[in-house]
Amino acid sequence: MPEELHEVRLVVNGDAYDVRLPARRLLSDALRHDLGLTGTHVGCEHGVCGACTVLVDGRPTRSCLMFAVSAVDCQITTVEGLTRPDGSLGPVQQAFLECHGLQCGFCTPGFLTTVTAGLREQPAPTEDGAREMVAGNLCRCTGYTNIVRSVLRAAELAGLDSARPPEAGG
Amino acid sequence: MTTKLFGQKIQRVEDQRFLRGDGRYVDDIGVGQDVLHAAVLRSPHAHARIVDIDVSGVLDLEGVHLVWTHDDLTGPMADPLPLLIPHPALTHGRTQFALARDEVNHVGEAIAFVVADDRYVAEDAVASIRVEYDLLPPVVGIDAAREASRLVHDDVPGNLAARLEQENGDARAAIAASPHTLSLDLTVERSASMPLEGRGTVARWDPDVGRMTVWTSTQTSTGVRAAVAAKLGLDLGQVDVVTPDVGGGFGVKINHPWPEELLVPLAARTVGRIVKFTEDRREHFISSAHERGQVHHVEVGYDDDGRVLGLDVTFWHDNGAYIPYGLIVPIITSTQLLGPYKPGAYRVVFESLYTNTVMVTPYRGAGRPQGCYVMERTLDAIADALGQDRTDVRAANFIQPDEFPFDQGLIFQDGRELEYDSGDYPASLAKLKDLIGWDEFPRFREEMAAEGRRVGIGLACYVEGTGVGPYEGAHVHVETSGKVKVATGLTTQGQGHATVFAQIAADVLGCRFEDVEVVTGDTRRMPYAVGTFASRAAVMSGSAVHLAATRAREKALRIAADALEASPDDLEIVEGVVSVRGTDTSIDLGTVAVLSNPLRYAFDEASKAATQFSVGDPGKPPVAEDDEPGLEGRDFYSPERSTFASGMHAVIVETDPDTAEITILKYAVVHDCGPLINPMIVEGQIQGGVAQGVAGALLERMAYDESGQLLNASFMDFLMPYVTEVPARIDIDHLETPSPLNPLGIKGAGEAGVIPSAAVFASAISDAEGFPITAMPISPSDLFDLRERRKETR
Amino acid sequence: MRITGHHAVPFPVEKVWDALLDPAVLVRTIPGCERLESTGEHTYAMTVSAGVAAVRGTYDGTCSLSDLVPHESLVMRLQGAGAPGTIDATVRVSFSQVDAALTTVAYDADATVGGMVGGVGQRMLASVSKRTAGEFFDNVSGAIGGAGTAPVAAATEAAVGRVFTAPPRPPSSQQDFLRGIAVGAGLVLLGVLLGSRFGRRR
Amino acid sequence: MKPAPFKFVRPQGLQHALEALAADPGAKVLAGGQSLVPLLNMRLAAPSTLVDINGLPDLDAIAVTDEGVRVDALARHADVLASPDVRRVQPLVSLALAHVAHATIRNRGTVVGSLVHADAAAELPMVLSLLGGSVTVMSTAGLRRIEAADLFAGPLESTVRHDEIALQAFFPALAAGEGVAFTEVARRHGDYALCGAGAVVRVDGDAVVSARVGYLSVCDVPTVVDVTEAWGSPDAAVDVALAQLDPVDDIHATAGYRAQLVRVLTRRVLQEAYDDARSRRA
Repeated sequence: MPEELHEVRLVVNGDAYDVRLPARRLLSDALRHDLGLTGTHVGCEHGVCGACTVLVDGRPTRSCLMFAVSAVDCQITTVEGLTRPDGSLGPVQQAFLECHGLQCGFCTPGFLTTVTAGLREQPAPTEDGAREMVAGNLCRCTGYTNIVRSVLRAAELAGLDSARPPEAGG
Repeated sequence: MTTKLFGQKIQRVEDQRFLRGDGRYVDDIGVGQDVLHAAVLRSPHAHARIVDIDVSGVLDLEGVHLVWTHDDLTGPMADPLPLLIPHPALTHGRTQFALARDEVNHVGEAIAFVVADDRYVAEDAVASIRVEYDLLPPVVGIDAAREASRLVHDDVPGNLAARLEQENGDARAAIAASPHTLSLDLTVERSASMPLEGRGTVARWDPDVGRMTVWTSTQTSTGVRAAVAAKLGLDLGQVDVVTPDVGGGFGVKINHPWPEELLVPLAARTVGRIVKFTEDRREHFISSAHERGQVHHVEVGYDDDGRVLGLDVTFWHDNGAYIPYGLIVPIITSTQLLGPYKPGAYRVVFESLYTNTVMVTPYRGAGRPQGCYVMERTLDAIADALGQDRTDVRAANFIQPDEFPFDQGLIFQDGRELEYDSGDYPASLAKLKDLIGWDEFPRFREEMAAEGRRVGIGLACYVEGTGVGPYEGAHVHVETSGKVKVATGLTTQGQGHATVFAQIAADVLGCRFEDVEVVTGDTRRMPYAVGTFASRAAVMSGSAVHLAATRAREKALRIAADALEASPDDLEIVEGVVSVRGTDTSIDLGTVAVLSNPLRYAFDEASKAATQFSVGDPGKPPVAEDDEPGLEGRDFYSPERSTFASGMHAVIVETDPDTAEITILKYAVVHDCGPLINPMIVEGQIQGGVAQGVAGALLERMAYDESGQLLNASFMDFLMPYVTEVPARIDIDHLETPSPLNPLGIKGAGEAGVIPSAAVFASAISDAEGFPITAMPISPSDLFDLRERRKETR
Repeated sequence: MRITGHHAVPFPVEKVWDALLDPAVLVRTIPGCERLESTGEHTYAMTVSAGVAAVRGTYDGTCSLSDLVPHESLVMRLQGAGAPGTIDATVRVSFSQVDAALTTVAYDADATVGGMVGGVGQRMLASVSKRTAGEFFDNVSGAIGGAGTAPVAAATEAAVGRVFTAPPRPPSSQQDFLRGIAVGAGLVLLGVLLGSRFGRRR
Repeated sequence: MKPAPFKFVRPQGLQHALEALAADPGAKVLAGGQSLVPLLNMRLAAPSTLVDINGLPDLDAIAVTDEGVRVDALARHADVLASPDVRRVQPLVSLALAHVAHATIRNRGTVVGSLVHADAAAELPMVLSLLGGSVTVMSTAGLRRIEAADLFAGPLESTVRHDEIALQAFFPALAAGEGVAFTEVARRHGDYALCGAGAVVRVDGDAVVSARVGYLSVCDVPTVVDVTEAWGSPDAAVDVALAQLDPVDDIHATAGYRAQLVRVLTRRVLQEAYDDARSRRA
């Protein structure tokens, strides 16, 4: 018997996608394979590594621990949605570039989304605050030193942003 | 040479796509296309005979396209996988089948292969397969393997894959004649590379041109290509292997071919669709590879100054159920154990043993962490016995700066003599003592003790053979647009090759850094290559890029000199423009590229611009006998032997008297990998390596039970560190002792950070606790139990 | 893993022995056992549904009793496989009569829990096994004592092919939440042997 | 690691959800899913129906009164943790929540879901037990309240029936004279603890009227030990506790080490809770 498909509207980075999916399709798989947004990565599928972290209604959420059918009515932001409208890097992305906050890049999207939301809550974190912000994401390459630096730098850049006219903000 | 970019902290060019979510990792290949997905049935048992596999009904499931067991494989696909690196000592090499034939030898071994519409359905199909097993007693752990009352492979007596002995001088006689002797038993448990991205392979067969394209998350695309061709009965020329972005390797992805790297292309050809396999995390734990598990016994003789007169090491290496990657890891332990020291005589024997566990391939450090740990624990024990400062005992045993090249009298992993090219170990030690505050530590310890706190300091030194051969090549192509395309065959897993190789190429060619694009690991662009391992990429491909770019530069200068009617010696290339030094007579590199090809359709501005120049000798053919069209350079770098980087780490730890928790207070690194191409990237490698080392020393282990079940096959229980578990700060200082072996003087840096970790933490925790630590990794629970046992035995 | 332990059953050894050899009793006492089919002398195929809360599975397996020394000892061999994992165990069971109304059953099992649950369910395994064992022995006591079931006079004849099914149970919280977690069935299959701790890593 | 297929119900209202649960004994409620979905992905669990209550209205309240903290089914850990009212009325809830996994998990995971998941290594079941709170559940047959003492039956085993939805949890307020403390030791920040302890100490003047300690990760179920009688001698308090606890070996810690953590953490939380009680009095 073919598996029942559900009509699902996913709103990702402001765009609406209408797809037909089985109930068991994880949000992470739906984003990657059904919507083609492959920036979100899957590292463990049991909620520990954080590579698949996306923003659901602005809050960092493990997309491997959520079904796509449960994500209707939500505003989802993935790493693809973090660049500025003009296509340039957003403040968090720019900070990771400047501080060498990534190596293989696989865990990076989860850090970028997490930090983006984190800086909204805590715009000027201390170094400890920066560590706490990324404490739920695994990185195997960097040893985290430069990720913490990136968070602090991102706070600076975002601060500069907020001093600009609103449309310049990422 | 120009050193404008070399040595600069250049931001990475690859980051633009990674940061935007535009990276292309293997699981991203084919998205949006008509892709089928594979899943694998894996053994739940560590050791069993397969009595029957019932796949009836699997193909009836909606969305299932294919199910294979070993019975379905024919020809070379039905044979065992290759033994990649044979060695005369490897008398009993055994490798697995792509799908298990009669017997499974570890939990996770592949038994059946399913292809379906998506991974969900493929897993449903796998779950519907019934296998009847006849259980066999498993061999788990080095003790059981040595005891050999049970055998992993019936035809391998004693579970012994290999025994290898090397000796320089008469170590046993030297020990017998020594004024002092000690013996130690030292163990290291298993861990694993554990990249955030697991293995994965995608294949597409194009029947129109009879060509297979394979994308795979590997550290060696050329190796996979040769394997796919051989196993599928294709000509090498019919197979392209493309390494997309790779989400970390750390050694595990150097092994090849994995069963899926063959089954996926075969399935793609069979069903005529793109087929993808993406390993999940549990699979990565039980069906990829581990490393580190070794037990060592040391006999050492030394004099009153702590100088080692004779060192005799025997160790047992747990190679798991199969040994496709040969003896690389134990050979490295046995040779690199010596570190920066020169014992009077040295003998080493190892046995490589089969167990019913996941096989072993190199994991960052590749046997060096164990060797460093053995040597450094031994020197700590000598210092302790003599009541001397641990740094003094090191200093007494160092090879001195004027002794290079220094021949250790052994054969290294590459089959060449273990001859160190350069280094300055006393200078490194002086820097390290400064950086960590070695001489101030006793006072700090007293202050802490006054607060009821317990601290310890430790250090460890290592030498790392990097840049092993046999070769790497590079191809540099200046396009008529002036853009420079660099291709090298080894692969990239986050090391920033696209940046550092561009730095090298831009420096040599005098072009703009932004105009250089680097491609790695694509057999269509560079079919001859070895792979990324053994901290060899910068040395091997870096040197090859330097050589190839130099060829392109020479040709550019020759053509430009002709065009500008000047002598090549008077020319310089700056920002992609060749000019006669001190004049405004110039020509763009892109224009030179146009001139290099006698066929010059004016498709672009550079071609039009080129019409003003005239090059070539009208008396000769348009392409001279010793020339080629195009502005390209291709060259290979093949060194006589490895180059030896070195370094020293020190750590100050605090151990909680109540909970036995271990806290890192300070971590210091002195590192010497010769001149740094990009210090930002080198420091990133060190920071990442240290974190992985801390993990290996304090957190990560493979917890097998006696029945061969891996009890912690998830990120919940295999404790990869978060930011909260690694040092907040690592103090790093560099020495830059150049290598005489390559044109850039560089040495490898990729593995360095991880090598001394077990040693340095064992040293510091021993120092804090006042008793020797001889088994690593160590958890708070382990430390507490050690304390209790010492109370009992007192 | 090695699992050892013992449990007191408040009945004379003959009754306990007979009960443990009686498939009609076993099917009722092994927690979650839905079906027990006799496939030969003292060999059975069984279906067990087990789990804790959401962690549930149905397991198919076999159970055989051998080396029977009446009222003294026997060896039980168990195998089972289900979606969450596999179980294989050899259990040495010995009986000793403490007094006319009390028998101690001791067990020494060598068990392997494989598959997914073996690798990720460690945190839950130990405690669940204890519960399941306790439940089994309570069930045995209950069965022998005839609480809610027909009294057990002598071992029910177990002709090959004869199928024993458990009496229907009301869909109560008990059925939902009891018994071995994931391994569940496996551990349940182990029945008698559970109740002690899993050994620590080698 | 992909889940097995299941029927998905996104109920129109609470009644619809309860009916869907009642209709299928293999049905399971999906709230935050932070414990359930990993089990589904690994196919350790394969419910035939998932009833996703996330879309139900008016189930996410956090109501704080002088009596205590009432947390509804869809209130996320993060929201409860962020509530200053919760911290004021029952600080132990906030103290413990800070140790629940990582922030991202707390964004989606629910307090009520964590309670009925009944993991003995989790923080909240112990806190509910220590405070003597309760959970209110509903089925098509109506509402019932389950006291904490009756809620935890075994590892991952609560007494909530399959056809019931846990609608809210209630944590009693800190009483006059009481102080609280919470601490745990985990291998990694955010992991399940090797051992955790919480304490509620009530003082009258400088005298201790009652002292209770709750433990997680030491037994099958969260365990609360009254150490009032042993107050004044930390060793005696530890002995009382260990007599009621049953630490076990696992791959991360030996039983002996867990017992040591019980000793250390018992002393710590009792002292801290005592200090807290006195500081509140002041």
